[in-house]
Amino acid sequence: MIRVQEQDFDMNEEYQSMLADDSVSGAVVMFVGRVRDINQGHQVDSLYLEHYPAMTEKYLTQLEQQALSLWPLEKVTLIHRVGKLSLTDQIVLVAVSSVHREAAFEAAQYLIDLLKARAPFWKKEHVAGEQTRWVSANHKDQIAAAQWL
Amino acid sequence: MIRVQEQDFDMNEEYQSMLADDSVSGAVVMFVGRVRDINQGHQVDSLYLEHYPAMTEKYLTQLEQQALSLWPLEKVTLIHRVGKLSLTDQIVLVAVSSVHREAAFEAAQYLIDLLKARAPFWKKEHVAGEQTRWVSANHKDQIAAAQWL
Amino acid sequence: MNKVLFFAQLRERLGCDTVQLDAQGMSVRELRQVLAKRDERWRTWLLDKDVLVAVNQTLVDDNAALSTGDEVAMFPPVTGG
Amino acid sequence: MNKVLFFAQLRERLGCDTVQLDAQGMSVRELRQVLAKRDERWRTWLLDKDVLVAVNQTLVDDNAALSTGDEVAMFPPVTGG
Repeated sequence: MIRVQEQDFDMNEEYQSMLADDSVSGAVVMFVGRVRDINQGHQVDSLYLEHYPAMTEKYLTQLEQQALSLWPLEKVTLIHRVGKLSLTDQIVLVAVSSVHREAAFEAAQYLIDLLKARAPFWKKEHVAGEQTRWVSANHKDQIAAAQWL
Repeated sequence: MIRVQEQDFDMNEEYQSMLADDSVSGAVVMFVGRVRDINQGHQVDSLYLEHYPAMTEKYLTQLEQQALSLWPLEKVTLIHRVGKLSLTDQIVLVAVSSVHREAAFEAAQYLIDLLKARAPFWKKEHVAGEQTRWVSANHKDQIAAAQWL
Repeated sequence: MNKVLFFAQLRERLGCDTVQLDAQGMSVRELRQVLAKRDERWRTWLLDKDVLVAVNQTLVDDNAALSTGDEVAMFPPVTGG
Repeated sequence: MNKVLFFAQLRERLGCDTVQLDAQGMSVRELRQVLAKRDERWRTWLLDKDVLVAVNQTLVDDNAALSTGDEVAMFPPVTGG
Protein backbone atom coordinates (compact mmCIF):
# COMPACT_ATOMS: atom_id res chain seq x y z
CA MET A 1 0.00 0.00 0.00
CA ILE A 2 1.43 3.37 -0.95
CA ARG A 3 0.11 6.83 -0.13
CA VAL A 4 1.36 10.39 -0.63
CA GLN A 5 -0.62 12.89 1.42
CA GLU A 6 -0.59 16.25 3.17
CA GLN A 7 -2.23 15.06 6.36
CA ASP A 8 -0.45 13.24 9.15
CA PHE A 9 -0.59 9.45 9.44
CA ASP A 10 -1.36 7.36 12.48
CA MET A 11 1.38 4.80 12.81
CA ASN A 12 -0.74 2.56 15.00
CA GLU A 13 -3.67 2.53 12.58
CA GLU A 14 -1.34 1.49 9.78
CA TYR A 15 0.19 -1.21 11.97
CA GLN A 16 -3.23 -2.60 12.93
CA SER A 17 -4.65 -2.55 9.42
CA MET A 18 -1.50 -4.13 8.01
CA LEU A 19 -1.86 -7.06 10.41
CA ALA A 20 -5.63 -7.56 10.16
CA ASP A 21 -6.28 -11.24 9.33
CA ASP A 22 -2.57 -11.98 9.34
CA SER A 23 -1.60 -14.98 11.47
CA VAL A 24 1.49 -15.68 9.38
CA SER A 25 3.78 -12.74 10.11
CA GLY A 26 6.12 -13.29 13.03
CA ALA A 27 7.88 -9.98 12.43
CA VAL A 28 6.93 -6.39 11.73
CA VAL A 29 9.52 -3.66 11.14
CA MET A 30 8.49 -0.02 11.05
CA PHE A 31 10.52 3.04 10.26
CA VAL A 32 9.34 6.59 10.85
CA GLY A 33 11.26 9.61 9.58
CA ARG A 34 10.62 12.93 11.35
CA VAL A 35 11.47 16.61 11.00
CA ARG A 36 14.40 17.14 13.36
CA ASP A 37 15.70 20.40 14.79
CA ILE A 38 19.17 20.44 13.27
CA ASN A 39 19.78 19.49 9.64
CA GLN A 40 23.06 19.98 7.76
CA GLY A 41 24.10 22.40 10.51
CA HIS A 42 20.98 24.57 10.34
CA GLN A 43 18.35 25.15 13.03
CA VAL A 44 15.11 24.09 11.37
CA ASP A 45 11.72 25.66 12.19
CA SER A 46 9.59 24.00 9.55
CA LEU A 47 9.85 22.68 6.05
CA TYR A 48 7.94 22.44 2.83
CA LEU A 49 7.93 19.17 0.92
CA GLU A 50 7.48 19.49 -2.83
CA HIS A 51 7.04 16.49 -5.10
CA TYR A 52 6.31 15.39 -8.66
CA PRO A 53 2.98 13.70 -8.06
CA ALA A 54 2.71 11.43 -11.10
CA MET A 55 6.24 10.17 -10.59
CA THR A 56 6.17 9.72 -6.81
CA GLU A 57 3.14 7.50 -7.19
CA LYS A 58 4.68 5.53 -10.04
CA TYR A 59 8.05 5.18 -8.33
CA LEU A 60 6.72 4.17 -4.92
CA THR A 61 4.41 1.57 -6.50
CA GLN A 62 7.39 0.17 -8.37
CA LEU A 63 9.50 0.17 -5.20
CA GLU A 64 6.81 -1.72 -3.30
CA GLN A 65 6.64 -4.32 -6.08
CA GLN A 66 10.41 -4.70 -6.09
CA ALA A 67 10.51 -5.30 -2.34
CA LEU A 68 7.71 -7.87 -2.60
CA SER A 69 9.62 -9.70 -5.32
CA LEU A 70 12.98 -9.59 -3.52
CA TRP A 71 11.87 -10.78 -0.06
CA PRO A 72 9.16 -13.11 1.26
CA LEU A 73 6.98 -10.34 2.70
CA GLU A 74 3.35 -10.32 3.69
CA LYS A 75 2.65 -6.60 3.34
CA VAL A 76 4.41 -3.33 2.59
CA THR A 77 3.17 0.11 3.64
CA LEU A 78 4.80 3.29 2.35
CA ILE A 79 3.40 6.68 3.32
CA HIS A 80 5.10 9.97 2.53
CA ARG A 81 3.80 13.39 3.45
CA VAL A 82 4.05 16.54 1.32
CA GLY A 83 3.34 20.23 1.93
CA LYS A 84 4.14 22.18 5.07
CA LEU A 85 5.62 20.28 8.02
CA SER A 86 6.75 21.47 11.44
CA LEU A 87 9.49 20.42 13.83
CA THR A 88 8.94 16.82 15.11
CA ASP A 89 6.25 16.10 12.49
CA GLN A 90 6.25 12.67 10.94
CA ILE A 91 7.43 12.69 7.31
CA VAL A 92 7.55 9.09 6.16
CA LEU A 93 6.42 5.65 7.28
CA VAL A 94 7.85 2.38 6.01
CA ALA A 95 6.25 -0.74 7.46
CA VAL A 96 6.89 -4.32 6.46
CA SER A 97 5.49 -7.61 7.75
CA SER A 98 7.06 -11.00 7.16
CA VAL A 99 7.27 -14.51 8.57
CA HIS A 100 10.89 -13.86 9.62
CA ARG A 101 12.64 -10.78 10.95
CA GLU A 102 15.65 -10.85 8.62
CA ALA A 103 13.45 -10.25 5.55
CA ALA A 104 11.45 -7.55 7.33
CA PHE A 105 14.56 -5.62 8.43
CA GLU A 106 16.28 -5.87 5.06
CA ALA A 107 13.20 -4.88 3.08
CA ALA A 108 12.47 -1.89 5.33
CA GLN A 109 16.04 -0.62 4.89
CA TYR A 110 15.89 -1.21 1.15
CA LEU A 111 12.64 0.75 0.87
CA ILE A 112 13.82 3.79 2.82
CA ASP A 113 17.27 3.79 1.19
CA LEU A 114 15.80 3.72 -2.33
CA LEU A 115 13.03 6.17 -1.48
CA LYS A 116 15.55 8.70 -0.16
CA ALA A 117 17.82 8.38 -3.19
CA ARG A 118 15.25 8.09 -5.99
CA ALA A 119 11.71 9.23 -5.14
CA PRO A 120 11.04 12.76 -6.46
CA PHE A 121 10.54 14.67 -3.20
CA TRP A 122 12.39 17.87 -2.31
CA LYS A 123 12.63 19.55 1.08
CA LYS A 124 12.80 23.30 1.49
CA GLU A 125 13.63 24.25 5.05
CA HIS A 126 12.63 27.35 6.90
CA VAL A 127 15.75 28.07 8.88
CA ALA A 128 15.91 30.16 12.09
CA GLY A 129 17.06 33.73 11.41
CA GLU A 130 17.20 33.13 7.68
CA GLN A 131 14.86 32.78 4.81
CA THR A 132 14.49 29.35 3.37
CA ARG A 133 16.99 26.87 1.97
CA TRP A 134 16.63 23.82 -0.21
CA VAL A 135 18.09 20.82 1.54
CA SER A 136 21.14 19.52 -0.33
CA ALA A 137 21.13 15.94 -1.46
CA ASN A 138 23.18 13.70 0.78
CA HIS A 139 25.98 11.74 -0.85
CA LYS A 140 25.62 9.14 1.91
CA ASP A 141 22.07 8.47 0.72
CA GLN A 142 23.31 7.69 -2.78
CA ILE A 143 25.81 5.22 -1.34
CA ALA A 144 23.15 3.60 0.82
CA ALA A 145 20.94 3.11 -2.24
CA ALA A 146 23.79 1.89 -4.45
CA GLN A 147 24.59 -0.99 -2.10
CA TRP A 148 21.29 -2.65 -3.07
CA LEU A 149 21.92 -2.56 -6.82
CA MET B 1 13.55 1.48 29.16
CA ILE B 2 13.11 -2.25 29.68
CA ARG B 3 10.03 -4.14 30.81
CA VAL B 4 9.10 -7.80 31.19
CA GLN B 5 5.38 -8.26 31.67
CA GLU B 6 2.39 -10.57 31.24
CA GLN B 7 0.04 -7.94 29.83
CA ASP B 8 0.06 -6.77 26.24
CA PHE B 9 1.84 -3.56 25.22
CA ASP B 10 0.51 -0.72 23.10
CA MET B 11 3.05 -0.02 20.41
CA ASN B 12 1.69 3.43 19.77
CA GLU B 13 1.87 4.44 23.44
CA GLU B 14 5.50 3.35 23.58
CA TYR B 15 6.23 5.24 20.37
CA GLN B 16 4.61 8.44 21.67
CA SER B 17 6.24 8.31 25.09
CA MET B 18 9.63 7.56 23.57
CA LEU B 19 9.40 10.71 21.43
CA ALA B 20 7.93 13.06 24.03
CA ASP B 21 10.14 16.18 24.17
CA ASP B 22 12.42 14.80 21.49
CA SER B 23 13.08 17.21 18.61
CA VAL B 24 16.42 15.61 17.82
CA SER B 25 15.52 12.18 16.48
CA GLY B 26 15.03 12.07 12.74
CA ALA B 27 14.55 8.31 12.76
CA VAL B 28 12.62 5.74 14.75
CA VAL B 29 12.85 2.00 14.09
CA MET B 30 10.44 -0.41 15.72
CA PHE B 31 10.37 -4.16 15.64
CA VAL B 32 7.44 -6.26 16.86
CA GLY B 33 7.67 -10.04 17.19
CA ARG B 34 4.36 -11.95 17.15
CA VAL B 35 3.06 -15.47 17.73
CA ARG B 36 2.66 -16.90 14.24
CA ASP B 37 0.61 -19.88 13.15
CA ILE B 38 3.38 -22.16 11.89
CA ASN B 39 6.64 -22.59 13.78
CA GLN B 40 9.30 -25.22 13.02
CA GLY B 41 6.67 -27.07 10.97
CA HIS B 42 4.02 -27.17 13.71
CA GLN B 43 0.58 -25.55 13.74
CA VAL B 44 0.63 -23.36 16.83
CA ASP B 45 -2.48 -22.59 18.91
CA SER B 46 -0.89 -20.76 21.79
CA LEU B 47 2.30 -20.69 23.74
CA TYR B 48 3.63 -20.24 27.22
CA LEU B 49 6.66 -18.06 27.79
CA GLU B 50 8.78 -18.98 30.79
CA HIS B 51 11.70 -16.87 31.96
CA TYR B 52 14.32 -16.46 34.68
CA PRO B 53 13.12 -13.14 36.10
CA ALA B 54 16.26 -11.90 37.87
CA MET B 55 18.38 -12.67 34.84
CA THR B 56 16.06 -11.34 32.12
CA GLU B 57 15.97 -8.01 33.90
CA LYS B 58 19.73 -7.94 34.37
CA TYR B 59 20.48 -9.05 30.82
CA LEU B 60 18.05 -6.69 29.10
CA THR B 61 19.34 -3.73 31.12
CA GLN B 62 22.86 -4.65 30.09
CA LEU B 63 21.80 -5.02 26.46
CA GLU B 64 20.17 -1.59 26.48
CA GLN B 65 23.35 -0.07 27.92
CA GLN B 66 25.47 -1.79 25.30
CA ALA B 67 23.32 -0.45 22.45
CA LEU B 68 23.46 3.07 23.91
CA SER B 69 27.24 2.87 24.09
CA LEU B 70 27.67 1.41 20.58
CA TRP B 71 25.42 3.80 18.62
CA PRO B 72 24.40 7.46 18.97
CA LEU B 73 20.84 6.74 20.10
CA GLU B 74 18.32 8.91 21.86
CA LYS B 75 16.21 6.19 23.47
CA VAL B 76 15.85 2.43 23.59
CA THR B 77 12.66 0.57 24.52
CA LEU B 78 12.66 -3.19 25.09
CA ILE B 79 9.47 -4.94 26.16
CA HIS B 80 9.09 -8.72 26.36
CA ARG B 81 5.98 -10.56 27.40
CA VAL B 82 5.83 -13.74 29.48
CA GLY B 83 3.08 -16.19 30.40
CA LYS B 84 0.32 -17.46 28.14
CA LEU B 85 0.12 -15.99 24.63
CA SER B 86 -2.25 -16.75 21.76
CA LEU B 87 -1.91 -16.79 18.00
CA THR B 88 -1.11 -13.29 16.61
CA ASP B 89 -0.32 -11.90 20.08
CA GLN B 90 2.57 -9.48 20.34
CA ILE B 91 5.61 -11.00 22.10
CA VAL B 92 8.37 -8.45 21.95
CA LEU B 93 8.89 -4.79 21.10
CA VAL B 94 12.23 -3.22 20.24
CA ALA B 95 12.10 0.52 19.56
CA VAL B 96 15.04 2.83 18.97
CA SER B 97 15.22 6.55 18.22
CA SER B 98 18.23 8.30 16.76
CA VAL B 99 19.27 11.35 14.79
CA HIS B 100 20.05 9.14 11.77
CA ARG B 101 18.39 6.04 10.41
CA GLU B 102 21.52 3.91 10.00
CA ALA B 103 22.16 3.87 13.76
CA ALA B 104 18.49 3.19 14.51
CA PHE B 105 18.30 0.22 12.12
CA GLU B 106 21.57 -1.31 13.26
CA ALA B 107 20.82 -0.94 16.95
CA ALA B 108 17.32 -2.42 16.58
CA GLN B 109 18.74 -5.47 14.80
CA TYR B 110 21.51 -5.81 17.37
CA LEU B 111 18.99 -5.70 20.23
CA ILE B 112 16.65 -8.33 18.81
CA ASP B 113 19.50 -10.59 17.63
CA LEU B 114 21.15 -10.59 21.05
CA LEU B 115 17.85 -10.86 22.92
CA LYS B 116 16.90 -13.95 20.91
CA ALA B 117 20.26 -15.64 21.41
CA ARG B 118 20.98 -14.69 25.04
CA ALA B 119 18.00 -13.53 27.10
CA PRO B 120 16.65 -16.34 29.32
CA PHE B 121 13.17 -16.82 27.84
CA TRP B 122 11.79 -20.19 26.73
CA LYS B 123 8.73 -20.86 24.60
CA LYS B 124 6.52 -23.87 25.09
CA GLU B 125 4.03 -24.21 22.27
CA HIS B 126 0.61 -25.75 22.40
CA VAL B 127 0.47 -27.53 19.08
CA ALA B 128 -2.74 -28.52 17.25
CA GLY B 129 -3.67 -32.17 17.83
CA GLU B 130 -0.74 -32.69 20.19
CA GLN B 131 0.22 -31.84 23.67
CA THR B 132 2.85 -29.20 24.09
CA ARG B 133 6.40 -28.91 22.81
CA TRP B 134 9.32 -26.77 23.86
CA VAL B 135 10.52 -24.72 20.92
CA SER B 136 14.01 -25.75 19.87
CA ALA B 137 16.69 -23.12 19.80
CA ASN B 138 17.42 -21.89 16.31
CA HIS B 139 21.00 -22.21 15.12
CA LYS B 140 20.37 -19.25 12.78
CA ASP B 141 19.72 -17.08 15.84
CA GLN B 142 23.12 -17.97 17.28
CA ILE B 143 24.76 -16.98 13.99
CA ALA B 144 22.82 -13.70 13.87
CA ALA B 145 24.03 -12.85 17.38
CA ALA B 146 27.62 -13.93 16.71
CA GLN B 147 27.97 -11.46 13.84
CA TRP B 148 27.86 -8.58 16.36
CA LEU B 149 30.65 -9.89 18.55
CA MET C 1 4.31 18.32 -28.71
CA ASN C 2 5.97 17.69 -25.39
CA LYS C 3 5.61 19.09 -21.92
CA VAL C 4 8.77 19.73 -19.90
CA LEU C 5 8.29 20.14 -16.14
CA PHE C 6 10.76 21.69 -13.69
CA PHE C 7 10.85 21.07 -9.95
CA ALA C 8 12.33 22.47 -6.74
CA GLN C 9 15.50 24.61 -7.01
CA LEU C 10 15.55 24.19 -10.77
CA ARG C 11 11.99 25.52 -11.09
CA GLU C 12 12.85 28.49 -8.83
CA ARG C 13 16.12 29.27 -10.58
CA LEU C 14 14.51 29.21 -14.00
CA GLY C 15 11.41 30.99 -12.72
CA CYS C 16 9.43 28.47 -14.77
CA ASP C 17 7.19 25.50 -14.01
CA THR C 18 6.53 24.10 -17.47
CA VAL C 19 7.43 24.65 -21.09
CA GLN C 20 5.73 23.16 -24.14
CA LEU C 21 7.79 22.35 -27.20
CA ASP C 22 8.21 19.71 -29.83
CA ALA C 23 11.05 17.37 -28.79
CA GLN C 24 10.12 14.54 -31.19
CA GLY C 25 13.27 12.76 -32.30
CA MET C 26 15.62 14.59 -29.93
CA SER C 27 17.71 12.90 -27.27
CA VAL C 28 17.51 14.21 -23.72
CA ARG C 29 20.95 15.76 -24.26
CA GLU C 30 19.72 17.63 -27.32
CA LEU C 31 16.63 18.85 -25.49
CA ARG C 32 18.83 20.24 -22.69
CA GLN C 33 21.01 22.00 -25.26
CA VAL C 34 17.97 23.50 -26.98
CA LEU C 35 16.61 24.80 -23.68
CA ALA C 36 20.04 26.07 -22.61
CA LYS C 37 20.01 28.47 -25.56
CA ARG C 38 17.22 30.53 -24.01
CA ASP C 39 19.55 32.68 -21.88
CA GLU C 40 22.46 32.59 -19.48
CA ARG C 41 20.38 31.38 -16.57
CA TRP C 42 18.89 28.47 -18.49
CA ARG C 43 22.35 27.67 -19.80
CA THR C 44 23.84 27.55 -16.30
CA TRP C 45 21.17 25.41 -14.72
CA LEU C 46 20.11 23.09 -17.52
CA LEU C 47 23.63 21.96 -18.33
CA ASP C 48 24.41 21.33 -14.65
CA LYS C 49 25.52 17.72 -14.46
CA ASP C 50 23.50 17.15 -11.28
CA VAL C 51 20.18 17.75 -13.05
CA LEU C 52 18.12 14.56 -13.21
CA VAL C 53 15.75 13.85 -16.09
CA ALA C 54 12.67 11.64 -16.10
CA VAL C 55 10.71 10.69 -19.20
CA ASN C 56 7.16 9.54 -18.53
CA GLN C 57 7.99 9.51 -14.80
CA THR C 58 11.00 7.23 -15.09
CA LEU C 59 14.61 8.38 -14.63
CA VAL C 60 16.62 8.22 -17.85
CA ASP C 61 20.09 9.23 -18.97
CA ASP C 62 21.08 11.87 -21.54
CA ASN C 63 20.96 9.38 -24.42
CA ALA C 64 17.26 8.60 -24.05
CA ALA C 65 15.26 9.39 -27.22
CA LEU C 66 12.07 11.44 -27.02
CA SER C 67 8.78 10.86 -28.82
CA THR C 68 5.74 13.06 -29.29
CA GLY C 69 3.64 13.18 -26.15
CA ASP C 70 6.43 12.11 -23.76
CA GLU C 71 6.29 13.97 -20.48
CA VAL C 72 9.77 15.17 -19.60
CA ALA C 73 10.74 16.36 -16.11
CA MET C 74 13.98 17.97 -14.96
CA PHE C 75 14.93 18.36 -11.33
CA PRO C 76 17.78 18.47 -8.81
CA PRO C 77 18.83 15.45 -6.74
CA VAL C 78 15.95 14.34 -4.53
CA THR C 79 15.84 14.95 -0.77
CA GLY C 80 12.73 13.20 0.54
CA GLY C 81 12.32 10.62 3.28
CA MET D 1 25.14 -22.61 50.78
CA ASN D 2 24.09 -22.18 47.19
CA LYS D 3 20.82 -22.28 45.34
CA VAL D 4 20.74 -24.02 41.97
CA LEU D 5 17.75 -23.18 39.74
CA PHE D 6 16.53 -25.16 36.73
CA PHE D 7 14.41 -23.80 33.90
CA ALA D 8 12.23 -24.92 30.98
CA GLN D 9 12.87 -28.44 29.56
CA LEU D 10 15.63 -29.05 32.07
CA ARG D 11 13.31 -28.27 34.98
CA GLU D 12 10.64 -30.58 33.55
CA ARG D 13 13.05 -33.40 32.77
CA LEU D 14 14.55 -33.33 36.25
CA GLY D 15 11.16 -32.74 37.84
CA CYS D 16 12.89 -30.18 40.03
CA ASP D 17 12.86 -26.38 40.28
CA THR D 18 15.60 -25.74 42.79
CA VAL D 19 18.19 -27.54 44.89
CA GLN D 20 20.18 -26.17 47.79
CA LEU D 21 23.72 -27.37 48.34
CA ASP D 22 27.14 -26.12 49.28
CA ALA D 23 29.14 -25.52 46.10
CA GLN D 24 31.78 -23.33 47.71
CA GLY D 25 35.10 -23.85 45.96
CA MET D 26 33.69 -26.02 43.17
CA SER D 27 33.90 -25.15 39.50
CA VAL D 28 30.72 -25.23 37.46
CA ARG D 29 31.97 -28.45 35.89
CA GLU D 30 32.39 -30.06 39.32
CA LEU D 31 28.93 -28.92 40.38
CA ARG D 32 27.42 -30.54 37.29
CA GLN D 33 29.30 -33.76 38.05
CA VAL D 34 28.10 -33.76 41.66
CA LEU D 35 24.48 -33.25 40.57
CA ALA D 36 24.83 -35.87 37.81
CA LYS D 37 25.48 -38.52 40.47
CA ARG D 38 21.91 -38.27 41.76
CA ASP D 39 20.50 -40.74 39.23
CA GLU D 40 20.42 -41.68 35.57
CA ARG D 41 18.06 -38.85 34.64
CA TRP D 42 20.18 -36.18 36.28
CA ARG D 43 23.24 -37.71 34.69
CA THR D 44 21.71 -37.57 31.20
CA TRP D 45 20.47 -34.04 31.36
CA LEU D 46 23.05 -32.27 33.49
CA LEU D 47 25.98 -33.45 31.42
CA ASP D 48 24.24 -32.48 28.16
CA LYS D 49 26.65 -30.14 26.41
CA ASP D 50 23.82 -27.80 25.40
CA VAL D 51 23.00 -26.91 29.01
CA LEU D 52 23.80 -23.28 29.76
CA VAL D 53 24.91 -22.11 33.19
CA ALA D 54 24.54 -18.67 34.74
CA VAL D 55 26.14 -17.59 38.00
CA ASN D 56 24.51 -14.60 39.64
CA GLN D 57 22.46 -14.10 36.46
CA THR D 58 25.42 -13.97 34.09
CA LEU D 59 26.31 -16.74 31.63
CA VAL D 60 29.58 -18.49 32.50
CA ASP D 61 31.54 -21.46 31.20
CA ASP D 62 32.33 -24.74 32.97
CA ASN D 63 35.55 -23.37 34.48
CA ALA D 64 33.86 -20.65 36.51
CA ALA D 65 34.53 -20.97 40.25
CA LEU D 66 31.67 -20.86 42.75
CA SER D 67 31.52 -19.05 46.09
CA THR D 68 29.09 -19.28 48.97
CA GLY D 69 25.86 -17.48 48.21
CA ASP D 70 26.25 -17.53 44.42
CA GLU D 71 22.97 -18.17 42.64
CA VAL D 72 23.51 -20.81 39.98
CA ALA D 73 21.02 -21.43 37.17
CA MET D 74 21.02 -24.21 34.56
CA PHE D 75 18.86 -24.15 31.48
CA PRO D 76 18.54 -25.16 27.83
CA PRO D 77 19.34 -22.78 24.95
CA VAL D 78 16.99 -19.80 25.06
CA THR D 79 14.08 -19.31 22.64
CA GLY D 80 12.56 -15.90 23.39
CA GLY D 81 11.90 -12.94 21.12
